[in-house]
Amino acid sequence: DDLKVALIYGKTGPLEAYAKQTETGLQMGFEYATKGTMMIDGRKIVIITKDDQGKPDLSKAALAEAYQDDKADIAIGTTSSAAALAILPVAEENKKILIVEPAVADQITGEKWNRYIFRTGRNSSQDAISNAVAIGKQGVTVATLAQDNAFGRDGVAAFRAALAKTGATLATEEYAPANTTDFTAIAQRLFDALKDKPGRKIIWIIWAGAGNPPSKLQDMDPKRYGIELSTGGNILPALAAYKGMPGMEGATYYYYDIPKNPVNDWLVAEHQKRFNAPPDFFTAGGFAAAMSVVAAVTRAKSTDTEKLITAMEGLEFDTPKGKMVFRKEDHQALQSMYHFKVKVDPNVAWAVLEPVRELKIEDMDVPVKNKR
Amino acid sequence: MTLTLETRDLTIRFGGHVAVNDVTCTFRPGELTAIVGPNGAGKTTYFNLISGQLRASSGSILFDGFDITEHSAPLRTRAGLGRAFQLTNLFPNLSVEENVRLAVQAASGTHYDMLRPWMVRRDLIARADAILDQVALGNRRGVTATALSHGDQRKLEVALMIALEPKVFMFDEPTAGMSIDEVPVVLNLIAHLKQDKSKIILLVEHKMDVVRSLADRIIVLHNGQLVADGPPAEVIASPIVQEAYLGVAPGKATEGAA
Amino acid sequence: MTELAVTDPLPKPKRDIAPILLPVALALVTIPLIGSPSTWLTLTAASLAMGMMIFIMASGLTLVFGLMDVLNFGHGAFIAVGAYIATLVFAPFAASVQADSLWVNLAVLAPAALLSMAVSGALGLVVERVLILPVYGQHLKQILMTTGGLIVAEQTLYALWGPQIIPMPLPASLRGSFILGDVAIAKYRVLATLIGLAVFVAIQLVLNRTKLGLLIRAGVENREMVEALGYRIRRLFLGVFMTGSALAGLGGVMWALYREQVHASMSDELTVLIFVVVIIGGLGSIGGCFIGAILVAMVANYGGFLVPKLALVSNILLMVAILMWRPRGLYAVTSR
Amino acid sequence: MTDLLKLSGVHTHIGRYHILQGIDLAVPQGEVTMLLGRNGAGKTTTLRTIMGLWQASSGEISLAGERIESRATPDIARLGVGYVPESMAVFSDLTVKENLVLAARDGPMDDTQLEWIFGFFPALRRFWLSRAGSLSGGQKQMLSIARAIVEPRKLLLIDEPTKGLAPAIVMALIECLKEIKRQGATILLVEQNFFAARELGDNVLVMDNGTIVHRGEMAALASDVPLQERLLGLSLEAHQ
Amino acid sequence: MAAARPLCGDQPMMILSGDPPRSRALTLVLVVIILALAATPFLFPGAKALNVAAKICVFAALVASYDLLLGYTGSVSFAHTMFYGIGSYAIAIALYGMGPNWAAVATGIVVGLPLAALLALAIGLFSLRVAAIFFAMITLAVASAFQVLASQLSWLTGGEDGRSFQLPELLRPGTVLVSKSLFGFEINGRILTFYLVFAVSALMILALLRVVNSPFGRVLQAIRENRFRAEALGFRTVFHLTYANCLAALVAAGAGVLNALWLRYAGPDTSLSFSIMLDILLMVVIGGMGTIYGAIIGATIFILAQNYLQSLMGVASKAASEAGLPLLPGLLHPDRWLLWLGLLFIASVYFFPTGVVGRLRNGGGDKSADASH
Ligand SMILES: Nc1ncnc2c1ncn2[C@@H]1O[C@H](COP(=O)(O)OP(=O)(O)OP(=O)(O)O)[C@@H](O)[C@H]1O
Ligand SMILES: Nc1ncnc2c1ncn2[C@@H]1O[C@H](COP(=O)(O)OP(=O)(O)OP(=O)(O)O)[C@@H](O)[C@H]1O
Ligand SMILES: [Mg+2]
Ligand SMILES: [Mg+2]
Repeated sequence: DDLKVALIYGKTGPLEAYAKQTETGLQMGFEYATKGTMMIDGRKIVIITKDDQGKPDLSKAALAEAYQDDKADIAIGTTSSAAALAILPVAEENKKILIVEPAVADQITGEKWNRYIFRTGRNSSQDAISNAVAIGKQGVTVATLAQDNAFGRDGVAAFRAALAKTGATLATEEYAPANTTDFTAIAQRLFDALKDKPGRKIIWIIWAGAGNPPSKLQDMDPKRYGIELSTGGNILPALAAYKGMPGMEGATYYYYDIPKNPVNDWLVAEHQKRFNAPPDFFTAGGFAAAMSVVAAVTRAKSTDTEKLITAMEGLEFDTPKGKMVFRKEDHQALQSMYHFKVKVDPNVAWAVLEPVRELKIEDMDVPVKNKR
Repeated sequence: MTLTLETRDLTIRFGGHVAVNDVTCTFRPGELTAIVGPNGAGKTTYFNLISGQLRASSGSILFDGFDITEHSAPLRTRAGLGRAFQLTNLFPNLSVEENVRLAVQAASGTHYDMLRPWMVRRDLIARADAILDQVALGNRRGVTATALSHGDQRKLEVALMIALEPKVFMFDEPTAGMSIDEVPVVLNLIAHLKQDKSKIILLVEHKMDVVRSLADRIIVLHNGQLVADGPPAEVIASPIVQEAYLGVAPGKATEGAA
Repeated sequence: MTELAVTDPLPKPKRDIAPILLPVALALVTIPLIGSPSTWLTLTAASLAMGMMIFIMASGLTLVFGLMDVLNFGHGAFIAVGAYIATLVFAPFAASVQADSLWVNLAVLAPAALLSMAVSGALGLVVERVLILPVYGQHLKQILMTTGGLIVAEQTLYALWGPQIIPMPLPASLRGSFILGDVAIAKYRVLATLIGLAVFVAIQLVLNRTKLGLLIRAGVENREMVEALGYRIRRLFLGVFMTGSALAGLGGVMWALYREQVHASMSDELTVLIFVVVIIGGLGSIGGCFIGAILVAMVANYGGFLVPKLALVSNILLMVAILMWRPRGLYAVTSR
Repeated sequence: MTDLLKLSGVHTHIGRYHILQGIDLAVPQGEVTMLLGRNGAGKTTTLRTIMGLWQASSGEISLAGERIESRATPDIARLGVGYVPESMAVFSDLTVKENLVLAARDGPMDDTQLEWIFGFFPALRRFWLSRAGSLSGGQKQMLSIARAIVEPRKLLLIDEPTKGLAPAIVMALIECLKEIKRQGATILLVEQNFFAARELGDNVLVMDNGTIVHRGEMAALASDVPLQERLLGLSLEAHQ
Repeated sequence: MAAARPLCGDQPMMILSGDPPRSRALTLVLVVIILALAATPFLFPGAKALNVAAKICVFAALVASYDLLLGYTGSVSFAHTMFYGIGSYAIAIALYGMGPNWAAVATGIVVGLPLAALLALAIGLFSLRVAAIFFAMITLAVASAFQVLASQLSWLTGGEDGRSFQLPELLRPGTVLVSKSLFGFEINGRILTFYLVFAVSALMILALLRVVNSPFGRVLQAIRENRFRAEALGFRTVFHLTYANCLAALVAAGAGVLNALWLRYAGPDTSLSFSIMLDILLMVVIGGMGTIYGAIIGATIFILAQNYLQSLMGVASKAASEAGLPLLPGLLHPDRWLLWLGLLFIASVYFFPTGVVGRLRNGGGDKSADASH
């Protein structure tokens, strides 16, 4: 019989652009992992897609349907963190594996985790820690700007903890509403907090969605106070806005030109060929999820849930980002992140991220937050 | 003690314009008082002050011995002040019957009853139908109020007030725009109400023949002020009415102006 | 007539300037609170510019909403369409956009803005004919129609341009700020302020120097009677609606340049803000809308600096405060 | 005298109601034609149909030889028709001045014309800058009439203008309309006030149930009590 | 022409408060919907069908409560989802905090419903001060502020992520009440929950039907038509409107409770978002405003479309592209289903100005349509 993999994602609605990337990545990942046959152990891989519009209730319904009505063996999803958190209990009720991709909330592999949950996507802590490791040094003073919600506050908390270990000092934390459009006031506060500090001064920004605060801050000319900006990576369309900030440093989850490995080479070439564009953040994520499924089923030689769990705990698998490992404790895939520096190339529509160094799994101390 | 309605130094200002100016007057039951005066004299405004659509700038209104100056319009209606409007003011998309039924319901004190279906109150429906027959609208029950011709709307307006069973009736030009064969219907109705000597009836009317045939007393408003008060014959003959209102030189016959 | 008759005209009612003083007072009060004059100036200048951008987007809505009594929940669609059209113009002229000369930049910017206005105006024509015409005077149906229209427009944009965010780089010469001592005033904001002022003055002139404003207000109250006086009110309403749409298109270009990105549902973040401004201003009052927009921006900026937590609900608080003071908004044009 | 306005076989439906059931009438140039009838007879509907505010479902309407039954209201108004609706329809958000500014379609208001109007309706001068919505009932009626006569019109359709007016103003209105007639305008006037009708009318049409049941000279009707009783349900003299 | 007066003597009709569907077609449609809903667990087994049916029940009640405001008092409120959300959150927070027991359910209800009513009272009193036309926008602004608040108080509400929780033992899917061997159908806690939702929704709708057909309900209509006149008749419209607002809020919160129980989750997207508000609006209008019955029909049509339109479109799109038709495959692509939703908004105004109920009542050959509507 077929091996049914359900993909739950926010294909329509605000997260449409992300969801499309995940789907492409997943498809290509299976192709790559099965060498184009779409077969594992003689079973044909069938992908069932379900749109949850990024809404938790629809997401719950979709996952229940996938497990019960469509008899999916493994589910992957979903785009929105809120939706992903809502569907965790559904996996538990149905006693089926759910691979979370690309939702980032820490709680998924933290307090809301259950043993059926694995995650190939990075979590907020990984993002924040990689950035802290990239920019933190003795003598550096950092101020943070984040969205005033759980995402921003958790991110800053993880960043703060990681930064402390690097010897840098944290001057202030500023939070602005997620729907802020005018950053003048908050920028003034940040400048006031930093301008009289000695040494290297950095404003680190963690912001998801619209708003583009780095560019707004840049326009207010922080250089006159010797202040630099830093932020994490983003999807390619959003990188266009980084063009105004040449030389900016930070750490990113993925940028197609950085990882050097055969999987990524294939992905970039093939994606370019098919879509005339390089792969993006969530393409890599979807790809990794597919790779993990194939690796898991191959190792477990079955889709029985218990066997899969045993096989997947500690499982190592290849992805466009190199090797990932499902950590035994919380099923979070540990993975490399990339310290980058922005370069402007007039021939590229977005800002190019040049690698500074790869932050390997060992470089980052990602805390385990769940209770087993 | 008999029912009285009294205004004391009642005044309202709109910006620099004093629409009702220090009007002191007492109305007694069994007496139909006609209020006349030129356009813009303040008649309708005076009614609005009494029935609570407007708040007085100064002065007070006493009804049945109580000071009601600060009461809201619904409270005054409940106290027994009934009002028909000069510019027709109905529930446009409800049926004629429903318009009246609502007024009957209000009079019966059924305001917040949400436990019974309205149809169970057949008494209310029957009373509404009776009133419609009284104003000769019985055959138009199911029509929506907007579809009535102007004259019929005026009658419905009157019907609403009657349905309220008030102690004070305030008619504001009830026959304006009504065709001559219909006018008697309303006049007879008012005459009929007059027979109940416990009611106070106030009537604003520009048709002098109507005023003459119904009024026991006339008061004249002019520029917001009360300028004359007395028996009809006397007031109509006074120079101020002749000149400022009827528009004829003093001494001339009044027959011309209808 | 008798001596009792008074016929001299009543005096003209006094001009109401309290709302104009409001932003001024607000600005003055915050000086000591903020302390540093340079910070205060930076914030104030930023607020004015932000206010102008909001004004441009809200003015179309207040015209349509206040004067024609049409609740256009689809206003945001015109904003998005305007922005997308501008990207079309920008794409082939990317080099000119990135050239470091103000005049070269403006030579692309101005036609882009005009084209956006033309296209969103034309779209306004279609929308008025198809969606608004059957439902004049019926608020609920207007809400449904225009909401439906908004969804359709957004989805069509998705279908045509795809779901991804399209970057809209700010022309090189408009990047950065004028730095005067410690005061930073973003260059783009100066341009926005100028355009906002121009729009304001133009609308005021047209409404006050012609019968247009009167006609529209009269038409809202009694369309039949205006027609019976010999005016082709339908055409006029169409014109107003198209103007409102075109202004939204202009606002869309301005906003897209400010955010440096374009997205089909980019107006979602603006809807409540724009409504708040329109309410604060009083229905249909361009002057009120202008002051309202500045107030909203000021409260956001001063509030954001002094008490950042407040920024979350500053709009709502401002609205409640204004409505407590004037239940019909700053300038109540109509008694509806 | 030629007929300025002619209706023949006009039927009007409102929703599913058949209101006008074949109206034939003619309004002679330069004269005042009265349209009388009981409440609900269809007088207002007739005026509205002429104005194009209701669409005639069949029949012909011609104004000065031009067919107008399928024209839009603004076009009919531009042919020189002034209309005073039954409901007065003043623009209550606008001031008295602004109401008149709009009514003067073809340009700025003529001061002498205004003074002439103020002579009849002094209240309009006093409330010149006040909201029309705050006027008294009678004052609104005055404004509505003033709107129709602020510029010269070929044909005036006036629906119950004396309703709510004080006797002195009724007199003034009668004078005013007489003067307008002298200036050459044609008037079709719906009126319940028989005194005014008798003073002003040259011709009379009586309607009942959506048809014209009588046409003739006003003077003839005024002196024929039995005819009045038959047509209008009541003797006018008895009522007055 | 005599007024149409529905028979009111026969007692069975009194459960419908003397306001029967008044059209044979409409009656038929309603009966089919209600029977289908009642029999869903047996007729259409599977997670999806049951979900859809439960959602229809919850929304029918929610939409009916909105109809009380929109159809009967004429006020357009955008804060209705806020009350719905309060009900949802109250249950979610109680069960999350106190654990999966009945005391928590009771606490949620006892706290949530009065809270919703109180808030409705506050909004009502505030908006009475301001111009009526602002009501829609003020409620919109208040609702958006509430949304911000809900996402800010994340220690209580779970922020953007919302709260997932467990139900009391009896209602859990794992609880088997009647095993499959008995009837060939398994009756478990989930199905019991479904019938709970069904029954409570039905009760709320019947209660609303009673309210709108009571003398009180008729006054609401009068206020909608002419508030000024209603005051002059002696009705204190402020109280009437406030009561109506509070009642609608109560029922909405009740629907929220049911929704949270069914989903075992409450969060901003599921219960507070503006798009749900629009869905509600559309359901009222499709069904027919001011009829209450319209709520049932509107909710059914809309939710069926929402859940099956996408897959239907997929089929249609494929068929169209195989048939080689131009353009159509793109427009019918499942991702574009929102486009069709938008068109539905527009079409409903064009073709169903009085809603399905209005259509069926007038077009169904039933001439006794109430002239007062
Ligand atoms: N809300 C208001 N604002 C300003 N002025 C007002 C207002 N209401 C009434 N007025 C003025 O007060 C005066 C009195 O108006 P009122 O309606 O009482 O007159 P009236 O005696 O009833 O006249 P009519 O016989 O024409 O109906 C009028 O001149 C009117 O313009
Ligand atoms: N909008 C409408 N819908 C349905 N019927 C209407 C509508 N308007 C008027 N009618 C009906 O048409 C008939 C004629 O009305 P119309 O207003 O023309 O009468 P009228 O002669 O002007 O009466 P009045 O002297 O009372 O003003 C009346 O029976 C009326 O009920
Ligand atoms: Mg009056
Ligand atoms: Mg009439």
